[in-house]
Amino acid sequence: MDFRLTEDQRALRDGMRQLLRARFDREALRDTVDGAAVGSGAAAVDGAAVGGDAAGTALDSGLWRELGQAGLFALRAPQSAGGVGLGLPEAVLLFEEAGRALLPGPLVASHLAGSAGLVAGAEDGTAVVTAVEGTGPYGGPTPPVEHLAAADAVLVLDEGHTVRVLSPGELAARPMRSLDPLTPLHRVHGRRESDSPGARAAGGSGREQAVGAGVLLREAVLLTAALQLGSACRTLEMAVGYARQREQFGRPVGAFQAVQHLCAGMLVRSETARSVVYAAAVTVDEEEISAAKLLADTAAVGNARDCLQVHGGVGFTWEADVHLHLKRAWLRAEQWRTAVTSEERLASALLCPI
Amino acid sequence: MDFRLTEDQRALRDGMRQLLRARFDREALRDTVDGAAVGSGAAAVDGAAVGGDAAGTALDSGLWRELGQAGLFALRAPQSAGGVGLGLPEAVLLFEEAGRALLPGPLVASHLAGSAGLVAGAEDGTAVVTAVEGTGPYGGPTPPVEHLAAADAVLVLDEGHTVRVLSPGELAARPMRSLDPLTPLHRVHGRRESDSPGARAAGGSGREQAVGAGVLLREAVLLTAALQLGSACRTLEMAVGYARQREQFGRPVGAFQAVQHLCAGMLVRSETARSVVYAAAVTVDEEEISAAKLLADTAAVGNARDCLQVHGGVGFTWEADVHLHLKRAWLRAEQWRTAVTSEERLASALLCPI
Amino acid sequence: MRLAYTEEEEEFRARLRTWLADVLPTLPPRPDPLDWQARRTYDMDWQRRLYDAGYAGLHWPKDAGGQGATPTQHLIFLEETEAAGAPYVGAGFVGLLHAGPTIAAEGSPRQRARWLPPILRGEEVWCQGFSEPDAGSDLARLRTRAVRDGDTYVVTGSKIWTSHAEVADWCELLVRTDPEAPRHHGITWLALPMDTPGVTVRPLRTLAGSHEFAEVFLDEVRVPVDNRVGAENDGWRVTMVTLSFERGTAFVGEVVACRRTLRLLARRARHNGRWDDAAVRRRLGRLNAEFSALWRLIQWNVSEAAHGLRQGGTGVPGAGGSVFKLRYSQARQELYDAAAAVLGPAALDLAEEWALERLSSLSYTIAAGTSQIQHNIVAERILGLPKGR
Amino acid sequence: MRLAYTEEEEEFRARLRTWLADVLPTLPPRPDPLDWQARRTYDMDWQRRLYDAGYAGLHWPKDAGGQGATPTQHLIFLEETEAAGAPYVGAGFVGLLHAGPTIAAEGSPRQRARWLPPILRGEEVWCQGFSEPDAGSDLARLRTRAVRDGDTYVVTGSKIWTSHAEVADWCELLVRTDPEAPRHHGITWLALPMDTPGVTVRPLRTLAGSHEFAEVFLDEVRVPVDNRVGAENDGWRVTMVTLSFERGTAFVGEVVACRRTLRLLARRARHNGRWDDAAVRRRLGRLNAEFSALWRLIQWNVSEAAHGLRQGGTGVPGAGGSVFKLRYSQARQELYDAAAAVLGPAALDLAEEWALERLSSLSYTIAAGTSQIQHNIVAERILGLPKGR
Repeated sequence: MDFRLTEDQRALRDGMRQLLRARFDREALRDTVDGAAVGSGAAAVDGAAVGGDAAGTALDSGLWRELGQAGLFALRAPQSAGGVGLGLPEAVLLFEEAGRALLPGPLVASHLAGSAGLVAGAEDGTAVVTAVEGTGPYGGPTPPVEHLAAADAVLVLDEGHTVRVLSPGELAARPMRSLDPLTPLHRVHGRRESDSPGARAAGGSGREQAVGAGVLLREAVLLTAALQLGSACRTLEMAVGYARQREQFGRPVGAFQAVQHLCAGMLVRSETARSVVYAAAVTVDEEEISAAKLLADTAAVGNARDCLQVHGGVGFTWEADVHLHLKRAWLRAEQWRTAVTSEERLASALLCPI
Repeated sequence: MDFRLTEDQRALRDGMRQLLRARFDREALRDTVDGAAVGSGAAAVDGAAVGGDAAGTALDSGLWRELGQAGLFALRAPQSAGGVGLGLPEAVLLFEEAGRALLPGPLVASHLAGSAGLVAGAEDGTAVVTAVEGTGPYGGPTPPVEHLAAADAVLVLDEGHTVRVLSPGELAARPMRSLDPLTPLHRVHGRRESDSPGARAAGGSGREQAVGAGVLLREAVLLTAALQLGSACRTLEMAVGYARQREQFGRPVGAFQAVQHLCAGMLVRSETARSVVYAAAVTVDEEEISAAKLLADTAAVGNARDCLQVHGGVGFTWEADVHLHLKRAWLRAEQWRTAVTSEERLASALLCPI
Repeated sequence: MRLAYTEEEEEFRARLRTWLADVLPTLPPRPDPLDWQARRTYDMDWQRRLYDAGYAGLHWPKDAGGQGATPTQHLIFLEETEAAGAPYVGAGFVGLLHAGPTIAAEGSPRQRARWLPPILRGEEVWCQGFSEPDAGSDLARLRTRAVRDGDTYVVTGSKIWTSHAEVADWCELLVRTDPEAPRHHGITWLALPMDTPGVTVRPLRTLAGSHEFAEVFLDEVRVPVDNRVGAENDGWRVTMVTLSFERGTAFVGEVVACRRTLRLLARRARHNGRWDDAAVRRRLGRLNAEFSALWRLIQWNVSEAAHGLRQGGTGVPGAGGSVFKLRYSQARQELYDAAAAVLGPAALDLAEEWALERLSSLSYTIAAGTSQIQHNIVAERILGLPKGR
Repeated sequence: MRLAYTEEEEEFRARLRTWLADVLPTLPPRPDPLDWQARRTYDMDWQRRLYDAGYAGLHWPKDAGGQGATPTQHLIFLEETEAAGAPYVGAGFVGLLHAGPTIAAEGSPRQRARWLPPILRGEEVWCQGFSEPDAGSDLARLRTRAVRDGDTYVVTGSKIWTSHAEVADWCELLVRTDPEAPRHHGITWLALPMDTPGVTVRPLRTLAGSHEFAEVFLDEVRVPVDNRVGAENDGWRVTMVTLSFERGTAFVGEVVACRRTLRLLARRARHNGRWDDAAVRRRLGRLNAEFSALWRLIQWNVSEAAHGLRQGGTGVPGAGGSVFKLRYSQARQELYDAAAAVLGPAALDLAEEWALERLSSLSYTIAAGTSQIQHNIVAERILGLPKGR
């Protein structure tokens, strides 16, 4: 038993961090926000329903292809199928970096499609793939679909069914005014009957293999937890950096116990989440994946809020990045297994014989 | 509208505080604990089920009569019936003081019996009265009965029924190892059929008036909230006193932000609870009484815990009074409307048309 | 302990209700929130109607042109206007609640005559220039400098979090006139005409995407010494006087609104099925208790303020104010978190009013003294704990 | 990231399981918790069996008579003994986990030969004299004085929170030998024979009503200079060495036990109907996540410690240790609060094991460094924030 990352894993993670630093640094992030904000800013105030999509996609297709070339989407496809042949633990490390950088786009769905060979072009980033989840936690509406307008294909993941792949046009969907300026969202109402060419079975792009949605759903939950973990780590770094530098009452605010304790609490949240996210990547255990998502959601949301509190008024401005992390964290908490579902599953597991 | 206490109310409260200082100071409190602890201390460790009662009642009948003479029990009985003729707001003030002093005994039931003239002798403290509540929050077992062995009569309060008065011997009950060393508890199983002389109707001591349990239940909830409020205030005082005096790292621990914030949070809890407890005493509104109990429970338990944390290791000893407050607060949170019931009622009230 | 209102107070309430019922249907349509000029016009129109009906400056002293109402009447006014859905004070906020009362208390007769009537009649808009990017909770860091040059001050610096700066006629400005003085000494209060050369207003976008605030940049702006209220270097004390005018009523309207939101939330939950979840239901139940208590806490603070005033005091809410602020900022955030739990995925849609308000609620533990600072104040000033370091 | 155990580790586990299955049924009945002598006998008997089976001093270095096991083997040992319901280390705790490792690392050959074998064989009991009433988190306030008189130290003062003092043969004692030295300097480590004249033991009752701890009063107690481990005034460093021996395994047994408790609680809730309350159910579900994560955090800390040892380091858990401690003390209290929610009125009955454990859990945010101090440590030492004041 050795929990630590291997040298290869470290190198992989560092490589991703470098790639993102080079291709999606803070300036690129803010440029993307400014591009997307033209529409959603107005949308937030006036009455017109203008989604981020309508104001120009937030997706940079060049960057998407670079991510594809770097192996982010084909990471777990076997080398024989042109993939990288790595496993979930490695995918989790890369997604943590993506979460840290606030990388926009339907990363989870594209990775699932690329690694399972479900959509041609997903593996190298020439196709963008998004997904629709099954029913919500109360048997209610499904969570919204992200980046629908930019997507070339949509995975339909419903527990207990095989995966279906639709073209975006097949969905009857209405744009929402997305909370997250970097993630355009659509509310899905159902299938569009008129011009529907019929759902293609899973294993499009020629291959006929049927894939159960259950496996992919679990992976989606875990990878989303990894994104949340990365965000929680980043907001902690931001809080610590600010607390070191911002002075009030003649010293850095980080010298005040109240601020120190907020920051320490953030570290406790992120490191606790990390331990179970990494473990779940190895065990791929249903119960542990629920724990990973639950604690990573809590860490991402809690750390973003505390980061905002440490930043004070500055954190409340659009120009600070804190709100982008908080909004994405809120969004991801509603996607791919909510707290209600995770807690119920974790409760039921307690009654199973060991 | 004037929320502040009147001068008469202040005088009444101050009088009670003085009485308790004279007759039930810290030394008396600890003597009572030591007396009761002979049995329960052993009980906490070995296997024998020895309740506090078996080891000698924690009730001082002399003190009880003095409380009766001071009008605590007959406070709300009309002057024409030999009572003091005051109202619930005044009762709340006295009960707050009793909670502050950690006064043991079935204060609520005795006050209800004395003020409504249900048990002869209750009004002047020559009779001790306890009570059984109706069903628990899940329709489950009733909360335990306190001071059963010391009681001369037992009120049975069941929502939707009239009050019944039993003699203690009529209850089939088993002693518990009470968490609170100053409050012996019995678990009630039902009525004892063999030697039961039948329940006397409400309005014993000759008067025949039937009293609905609903009114008395509401009053019991409110007065228990007042006891909790008093305890919350006292633990705050204890924490502040200790934080001022205890030194670590060359200065009083109260100069550390972490301790300051604990104490400030305690004040916020107790003052918020106070506002609604006092208001509920005036309005006697069902919804507001639930709010009063809920917030007073939270304040009493939360403040006792924080007081313990401020005291550090000292707070963990039997010799410190903190644990007595915490245990009593936990007990009272289970009595007379639990948080589950209060929250459900307060939720339902939101759906009522205004 | 008397929660019932007096006959006089009930009469005041009844009169107000009648007037509101008459006037509200005659109001023009609400302006576009992005159109500052239209908002100013709308808010000033409402102020003029209040003035004509005898409600302008309700809590101002009579000798300043106000109505000299008691804190309880002010409470009733705020409760009833919120409940009736009347316009909020809006662009009149700083003039009526901060700058005006300051001038009324500390201004010269000429200053009072010049500035107070236009505020009451809804003719002039004020904004507030107190906060600075570098001086959050710590006024020692206030850096906007004013250098005396004959009978003017030359002011250079910048202010932040200024509401309605785009349409304000005046700015109540705190400037540093003595850079050597410690902490809050060496600060002076000035009334700055917003059309003075050198004043630049730049909208400040918040995380909610709105432009409710602006930054104000001051580049060698010349302000007549006559515009100074109070003595030079005494601006902090002058400013503090303002606070007394809220008399515990600062959040009346908001708490009334929160309680309405809570009831609407329960209905929404009932409608979308989340009501069947005991955890969601009880969370709303607990919030009901929270906001009941906060309402009572307001009544208490107002009672204390009224009593203080009758005793010739300032009516500044003491302990109660900080206790309320700490609990309320927490409860408001919990309310909108609960709203998100009720909304589910719909909470991700900014077209949902509550989704947007959830974002705004994030400022409550920060603005007007972070919760951290408030805890310190409570610990040191109310509980008497030794000064933290 | 390799969560599977190696073949060697699995063999170790299998051997241990076999041995436990053989030996546990042969143990004498558990002693009365109030009978200290019987407890000592029972615990020492268990230690002797461990010794005979080759498990004594599992994590001690071989040259100190231990087994030189890896941290992972130690983790497995603690996990398996807890899971099997084997006795806890009990009266052997201080000898095996604190005093022994200290002597092994810092003692002279003669000291090691005198003190280590009786600890491993279950013949001598040690207790710990570190804490003092006035020195909680702040060692600068350690006041038990030792004055050199020829070849003895004369020790006067008092110690608190000493477990097993009633039946201990030795006490590892921290005394102040230089009253002028700042903070943790000027402290010396002594081995005190508990039968020395002037030593008085008084049981200390906790809020749980138990007597697990004692106070030890020292009145001009004479301790030979030969009993000093390490140099005079170097006791703090000597003591710190001890910590390295836990290597992240300190709470293995407790977390295993908490996870079992959680499953039992779920069954209890199912049985008494509280399981139908979604709020109770989900609270248990969240605690399941908490304790899964804490278990993984332990494995991680142990992995880091093992790696550190292999690199020639101390194996002291760094960041992970404080993070674990903070989260665990919180989670343990939440576990027993949840237990109370499941038990309902039964939580008021101390005959319920969980009601009593709820009381004990209150010490977790206080003992061995309050959560406040732990937060400071994390902020300053791990996050590198400026030193708080």
